[in-house]
Amino acid sequence: MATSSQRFDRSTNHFINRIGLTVVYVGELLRHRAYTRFLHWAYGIFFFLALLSGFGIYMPWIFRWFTPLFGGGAMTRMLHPWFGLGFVFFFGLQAFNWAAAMKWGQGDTRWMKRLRDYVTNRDTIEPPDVGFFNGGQKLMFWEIVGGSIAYVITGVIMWFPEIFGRIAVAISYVIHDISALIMLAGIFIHIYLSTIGEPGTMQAMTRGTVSEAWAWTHHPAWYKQVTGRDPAEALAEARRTQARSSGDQSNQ
Amino acid sequence: MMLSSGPGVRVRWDRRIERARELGDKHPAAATLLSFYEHVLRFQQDVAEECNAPAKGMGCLRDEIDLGFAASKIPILLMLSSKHGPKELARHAEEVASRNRSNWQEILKSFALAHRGFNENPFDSFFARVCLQAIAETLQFQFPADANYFGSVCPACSGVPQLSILRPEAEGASRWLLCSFCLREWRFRRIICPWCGEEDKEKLPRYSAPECGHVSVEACDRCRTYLKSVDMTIDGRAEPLVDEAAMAVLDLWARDHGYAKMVPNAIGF
Amino acid sequence: MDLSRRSFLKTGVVGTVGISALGFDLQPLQAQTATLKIARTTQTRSTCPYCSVSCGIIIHTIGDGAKNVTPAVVHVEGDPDHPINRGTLCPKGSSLLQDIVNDRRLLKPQVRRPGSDHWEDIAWDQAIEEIATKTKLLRDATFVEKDANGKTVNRFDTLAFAGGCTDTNEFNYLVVKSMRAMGVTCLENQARV
Amino acid sequence: MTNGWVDIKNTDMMLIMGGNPAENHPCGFKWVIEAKRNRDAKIVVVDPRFTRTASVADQFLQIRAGSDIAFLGGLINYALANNRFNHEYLVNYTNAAFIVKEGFKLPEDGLYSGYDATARTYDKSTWNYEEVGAGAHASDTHSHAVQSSPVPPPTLPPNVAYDLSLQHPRCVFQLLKQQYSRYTPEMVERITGIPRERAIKAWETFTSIRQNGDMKKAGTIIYAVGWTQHSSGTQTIRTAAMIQLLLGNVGRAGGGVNALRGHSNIQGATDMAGIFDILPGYLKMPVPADTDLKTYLTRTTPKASKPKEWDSFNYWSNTPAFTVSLLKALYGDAATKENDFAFNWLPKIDRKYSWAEIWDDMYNGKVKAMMAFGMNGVMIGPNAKKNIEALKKADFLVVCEIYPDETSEFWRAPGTTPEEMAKINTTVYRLPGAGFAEKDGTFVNSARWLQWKWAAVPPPGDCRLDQEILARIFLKIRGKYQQEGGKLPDPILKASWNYTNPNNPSLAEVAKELNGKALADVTDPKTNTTIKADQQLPGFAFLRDDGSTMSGNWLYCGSWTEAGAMIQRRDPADPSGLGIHANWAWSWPMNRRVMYNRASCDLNGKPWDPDRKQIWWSEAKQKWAGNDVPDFKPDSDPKSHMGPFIMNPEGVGRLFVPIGAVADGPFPEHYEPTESLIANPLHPSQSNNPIAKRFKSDMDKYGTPDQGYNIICTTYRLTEHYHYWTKNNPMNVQLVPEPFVEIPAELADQMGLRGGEKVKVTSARADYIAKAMVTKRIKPMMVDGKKTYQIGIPIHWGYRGIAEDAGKTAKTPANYLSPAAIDPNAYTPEFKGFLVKLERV
Amino acid sequence: MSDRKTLQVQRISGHPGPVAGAGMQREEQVCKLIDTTTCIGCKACEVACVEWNDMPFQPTMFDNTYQTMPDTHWNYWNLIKFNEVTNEDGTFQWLMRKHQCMHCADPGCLAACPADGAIVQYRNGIVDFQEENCIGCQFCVSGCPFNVPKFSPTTKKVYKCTLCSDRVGQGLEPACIKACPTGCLHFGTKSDMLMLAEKRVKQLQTVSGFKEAGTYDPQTIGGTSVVYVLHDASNPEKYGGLPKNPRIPLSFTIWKNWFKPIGLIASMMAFAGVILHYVTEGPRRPQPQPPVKEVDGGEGKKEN
Repeated sequence: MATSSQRFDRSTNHFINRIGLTVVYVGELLRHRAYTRFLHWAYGIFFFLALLSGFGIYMPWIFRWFTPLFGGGAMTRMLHPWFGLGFVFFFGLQAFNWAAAMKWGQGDTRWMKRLRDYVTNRDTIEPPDVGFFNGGQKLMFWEIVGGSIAYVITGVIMWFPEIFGRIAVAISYVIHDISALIMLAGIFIHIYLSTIGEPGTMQAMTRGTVSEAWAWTHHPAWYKQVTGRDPAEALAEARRTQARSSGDQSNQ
Repeated sequence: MMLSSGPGVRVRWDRRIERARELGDKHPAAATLLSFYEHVLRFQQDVAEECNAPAKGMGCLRDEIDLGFAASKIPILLMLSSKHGPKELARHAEEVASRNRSNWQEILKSFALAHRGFNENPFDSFFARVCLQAIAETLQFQFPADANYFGSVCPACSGVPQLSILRPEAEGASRWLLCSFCLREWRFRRIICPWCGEEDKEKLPRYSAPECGHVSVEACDRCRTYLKSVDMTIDGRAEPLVDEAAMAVLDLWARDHGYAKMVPNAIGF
Repeated sequence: MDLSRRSFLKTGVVGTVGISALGFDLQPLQAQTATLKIARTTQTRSTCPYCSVSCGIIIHTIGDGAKNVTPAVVHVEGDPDHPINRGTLCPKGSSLLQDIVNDRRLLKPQVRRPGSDHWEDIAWDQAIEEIATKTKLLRDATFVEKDANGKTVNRFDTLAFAGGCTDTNEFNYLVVKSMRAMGVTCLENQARV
Repeated sequence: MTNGWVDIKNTDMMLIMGGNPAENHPCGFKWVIEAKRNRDAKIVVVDPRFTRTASVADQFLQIRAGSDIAFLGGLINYALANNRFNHEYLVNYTNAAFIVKEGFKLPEDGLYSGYDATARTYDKSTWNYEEVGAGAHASDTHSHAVQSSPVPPPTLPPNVAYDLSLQHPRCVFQLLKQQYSRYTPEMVERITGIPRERAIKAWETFTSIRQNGDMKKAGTIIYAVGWTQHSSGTQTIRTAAMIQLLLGNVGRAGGGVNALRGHSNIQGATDMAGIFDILPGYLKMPVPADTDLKTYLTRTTPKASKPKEWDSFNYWSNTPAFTVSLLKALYGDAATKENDFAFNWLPKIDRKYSWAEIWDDMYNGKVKAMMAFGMNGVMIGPNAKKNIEALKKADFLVVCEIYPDETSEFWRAPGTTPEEMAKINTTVYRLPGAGFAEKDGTFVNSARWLQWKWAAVPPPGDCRLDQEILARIFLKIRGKYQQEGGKLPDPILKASWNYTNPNNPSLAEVAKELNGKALADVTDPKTNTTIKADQQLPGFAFLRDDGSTMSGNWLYCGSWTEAGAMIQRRDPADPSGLGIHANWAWSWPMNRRVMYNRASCDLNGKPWDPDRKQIWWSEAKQKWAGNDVPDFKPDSDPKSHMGPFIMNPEGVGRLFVPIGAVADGPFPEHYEPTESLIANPLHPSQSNNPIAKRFKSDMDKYGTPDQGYNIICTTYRLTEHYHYWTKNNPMNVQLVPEPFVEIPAELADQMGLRGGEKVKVTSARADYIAKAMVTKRIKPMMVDGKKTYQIGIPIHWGYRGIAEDAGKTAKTPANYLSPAAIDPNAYTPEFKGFLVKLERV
Repeated sequence: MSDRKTLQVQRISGHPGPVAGAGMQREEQVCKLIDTTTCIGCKACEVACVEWNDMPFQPTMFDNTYQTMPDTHWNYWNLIKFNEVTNEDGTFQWLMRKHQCMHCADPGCLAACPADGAIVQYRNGIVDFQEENCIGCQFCVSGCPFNVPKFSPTTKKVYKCTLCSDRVGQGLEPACIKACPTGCLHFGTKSDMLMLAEKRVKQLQTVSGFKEAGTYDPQTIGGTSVVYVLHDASNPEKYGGLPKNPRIPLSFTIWKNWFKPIGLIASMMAFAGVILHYVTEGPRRPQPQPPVKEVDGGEGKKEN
């Protein structure tokens, strides 16, 4: 039976999808609905604020210019927990949203094994079993889920040290920082891959649609599932059309 | 806190010089006074360093002073006064310089033995006081401190007190007097006039002003005399001698209100 | 004071107007004296009223007695000259300022009439008048001039007087004089307990 | 104090018992720490609780409240058994060698000779010295039959039999040995609950300064009301005096018996006789039998009573001079030789009018009105509920206070219903008095220093100075007697009140009057100095009994002389280094700082301890000289063997107190407190003090163990609070905010009590509710085989104050609990050591 | 104690730049000596501290002890701790210890504090909180081995005893020192105070029989500017939680000085890696990519 937040999730889901605009042009596929995108950008912003204010406190003698953004050290320390809570709240909703899609399968372990190839662009197209999300994205999702749980626990401890005592605070101090660092690393990769690393991905989260070529290149199983056509065949057919059109250009 | 052996001679005077400069910046109105006083202090420092001859233990400190040595220092002081001092003082410095050496010794002798540390001519007494103070202070360290002496004249040279100091002690402040002749500090009592012994609190007001913070006027309405008091419980780094001189404004205020000081300090206030 | 007064020649003259004794220009200082906000404080030696160590204290009051400004207590410090406490004070002594300046102090005479459940204000003279009348009535009614054996005893033993432990000696003497004059025998004091 | 505060720094050994100076006299305790730090002095503390004094002590013994005499008796026994005394001091400076009359019986069975069970009094004629040649005829014949005509009270024989070898079976020394032979360590353990080896260790430590009579060191005893507030409190203090005499500590720098008075002017209040049984200067109050001045003087002026060869100054022989001078001060010109110096205007007392008796009389309707100037009767108690009921029966009550107090608001004490309030017909006048900083005058501290203090600010609001209030009331009464006459108006009309401002007498003038002045030229034969009329007298040697001098208090003669106000002197110098400070203010008598300092020298006038020379006999000047004023006849050569105790008729210290100077016996005997757990192990038949007075009113009930009151309770003060004043000061309320009850941890465990829980303490009279402070500082004790617990209650909270008004306390004053049983000599109620029940609220 | 120079900073919390006095040998470290063996717990020093620092009256609760309050508070910096202790040999002691900031040579609070300039250590040993720089993160509360600093809910800042840095700067001694009636508090240079402590300890050992008496100046935090004379220095815990070997929690020292920077660099590696990947491998465009146009001079992108 869905938990209360899931019920809340479903109702807002419909509400936002109704008012959100998702236009799918021909040759595009619907990737993320308005509600997902809304959540993504919500926790994105909160994450970014929490990150900046957190690192302002983390090593202020390096990030001294971060704290003025929030109105000085004390304001930063005061706001940081709320940004963190905002991030965890919206990400929590997204977690329900994507819980199913993010289930870890063998494909993902296999994907992880051939991570080296993925990085070095050796294959032009993802292996056929890459579904809606590939292994890296799932790994990152669960890493963030784990991280936010760590954030909530250690964060609250550090927020009310007089309740939890000195040892708990000392430990949570360390855990909080480690998970932040991991997430920092993760976010770099995430931003890279979703922008310049894999062109055409950005629009998935902005307009909610992706080009079919992108789909069969990066998520063949998902492409097959949505369009019913075989991605490899679609790729070959696209190459053919491309060769024809380039041929016309070269000989003009 | 008795400076029994006292920190080294040089350090003691250095502190006063530093303090004079510091107060000079803080109190522009007294800047000219203090810059001159700085020169005087430097002169006294040199004299003091040179003359730490052991006292021959002949009883009264004033007989111990080597007037010859003192007289030999007068020219330096005269040159210093004419160069840095105010016009009046400069004029007198030249006039004194023209007199012969025995006359200087004469002035010093009359000043030293006068017991009240002052004679009619403010300039002669200035030269004598400044010169003898440095010598007398090094001598007075050799006189033992008597914890039970609460008299109103200096236990070492029976000189007249120049100023009073409130030193922190437990939840209050104990009162010390500083001798105008040999700069010795000795423990005294509170709420009593050092001159006429008046003890009625209504006749012993204490006038202080926020601008002068830790220096205030301890007056006596019976003999109309006053002393300036340096309160070390407010500023622990004060140098009594210099802080008292710096707050010359209080002397003027006191004079306007009919109080008189028993002996002027080194710079004539 | 072994300082012979006659030997003193008071200087009085710090310098003529404008320049000081040594010729310093007084103009800047003169200006400053005009702006000085001088406050006159009086230091009063007193004894802490609490225990019998009799710690010496010095009470600083600000206010020029002449201009009938009621002096205000600004500071209470230990008296370092006092041989017993040498300037130290205990937690009660060092918070004496709160005992002198305390908003719970009774400030006007009050009376509680028989059967009433509240205090009423009363003028001093009225209070003194009533007390004196009641005392005289009581004394005349119950005065014992001679006892059972015919000896003169002059006792007025129906009025009790309870003296406090921080009343001064002189007040206690006035109590003894006035009460014994009236023949009071029930004279007691905190010294008893 | 026989010595003084600063003198404590000279001591080598301290017994602090019946007092808690670290908490109640912190700045005075500095000198105890000074002695500990600079002279390696040892501190032995004996107290029912482990107090802050005990925390810095070398030895602490927890004692059952009310059994002090047993412990001290054991100490005397130990000292005598181990030869811990100096023979020369003992024989020459105490009455150890005097022989006691035939017929005197030691209290083996709890009673001295001459006890009359029905009247509960003693016939003290047997408590006397034996007169030389007494065998031939009994000097004063008297019959044991009930005296119909008043028999003259027994007097001391002028010529006392003595035995310097101290072997005579009836000499005081042997009687002392016999009396305290019963206080064996085992008996002391049974009574006090102190394990015997710890008691012996403490005795050994304290008497170690007098190892085989060596007189170099000095030890002092420091005590406070912990000893006084018992039903045999005076005897406890007598035991301490006897110990110090036995050990030769009296008169020595760092010795003596130092009583820590509780308040700033308690010593002054007793000197000025604000109490019923004396006149200023400790002169006796006249009794109906004193038909005229002469009979009064013969009764109250002692005659010397000493061995023939010795000499005794017997300074009380000047009582006539003191008395007449006092009468001249009280009544001025109206006191003439013809009317016996107005002697008969003084009231004569035929019974006790002490504090507890006054409240008893008011409760029984005899006392109709009360004026309370600075004394909070309802809070002080004892049995404070009875005081409230008593006040309800009074006609009028005048209270002069600076804070709203419990006495002035007895009519709305907690638990008074509106109907009851309507039925209370007492008129209560609450007059706003002046605080300490608003009035000048003299305070006398424990060390007998009279110190003038100056007023700093005028009284606030509509407050008036206390003396002005009193003066206006008295003068208004005088005015009424002038107009309407009345019963014996003369004393009121003629009392000398000629101050410049009668309505507000200047305390300086009163202080001068206390010092006294010559009314006619007076010459002192020895020094043939003459004091002109109207001049202040320099000392009480000038007082005369012919009415040519007057002095409000002979003890203070010399405090405000022609040379000015000695009490205003503030010169801190102390050349001797012994803490004498002779020029700081003035200490009575005659600015003497350590009393009996003649005893600090041996027989030929040489100080026992050359390092601490107080006074010495200077052969050259044929006079006693020294750093302190000699407490002696200045020109009496040591060879004349004049005793150092000039106030005693014997001239020497009293180990044995003859003819009832102390009502309950020449030697202190341990008696159980009024409410006690056990029967007195020494003499079960006579368990309590036979002549300690109890009260019979229906509100005076006394608890017994079988009624369930099986816990001993004591009351005490804290450092952070001063009686009932500082509950109005925010700072002190912050330091200790609420009342509490100190409960031993074992007792709390038994009751399943945790710290902070509310508990109810019930005595036979009332109950007290406060939070429990469970502490390990009070341990259970085995008293005579019974496991006993003691609890302690601080007294500082009533029903008006910052915490009280905020509703944070149960508004039950501590002295609701205390019993109204009083000491036969000092009439002090038994605040420390009564029985209570303890239960959880 | 005429300390000519005003307070000179030696170490600042969370401060990037160089600190003027860093590493300088402290020529005269001030020190407060507390002789717990002659302290009678009279709280005069508590009153003096409250009065000098104008702390507001605050309602306190009875708490089964003579102690004014359970622990120091944000506006109550100096507190006498009362401890009823039964020793192994059965002797009973009522130990009173004046509890306040120990002004450690190597302060845990300063090590833990992330804010720049919130905690300053002067060359004379005083560790002072600068209220305006404090961000209220309470890391110092858990960093302090003596649990002294306290957080104020109203001003959201942390406060503690400043050893009267304002008075010492003016050449006076701290307010609590002057208030002690039995003279068991002393103030001066550390060498003098240690000498005085040694003298008292010798007297305790010989005369008063406290064999274990000693001075408490824990070297595990480099010694402190507040030194105790204890009856029993072998186990100071019985004085109300005075740690025997106070140490800054490991997580602060090692973590803050070593792992934090390394951690940051590690995460920056990801950023570098990403850029490296973009430069070397280039983006992963959806297939088929448009053919690459030949441009003379520029080496062509590797075609895949």
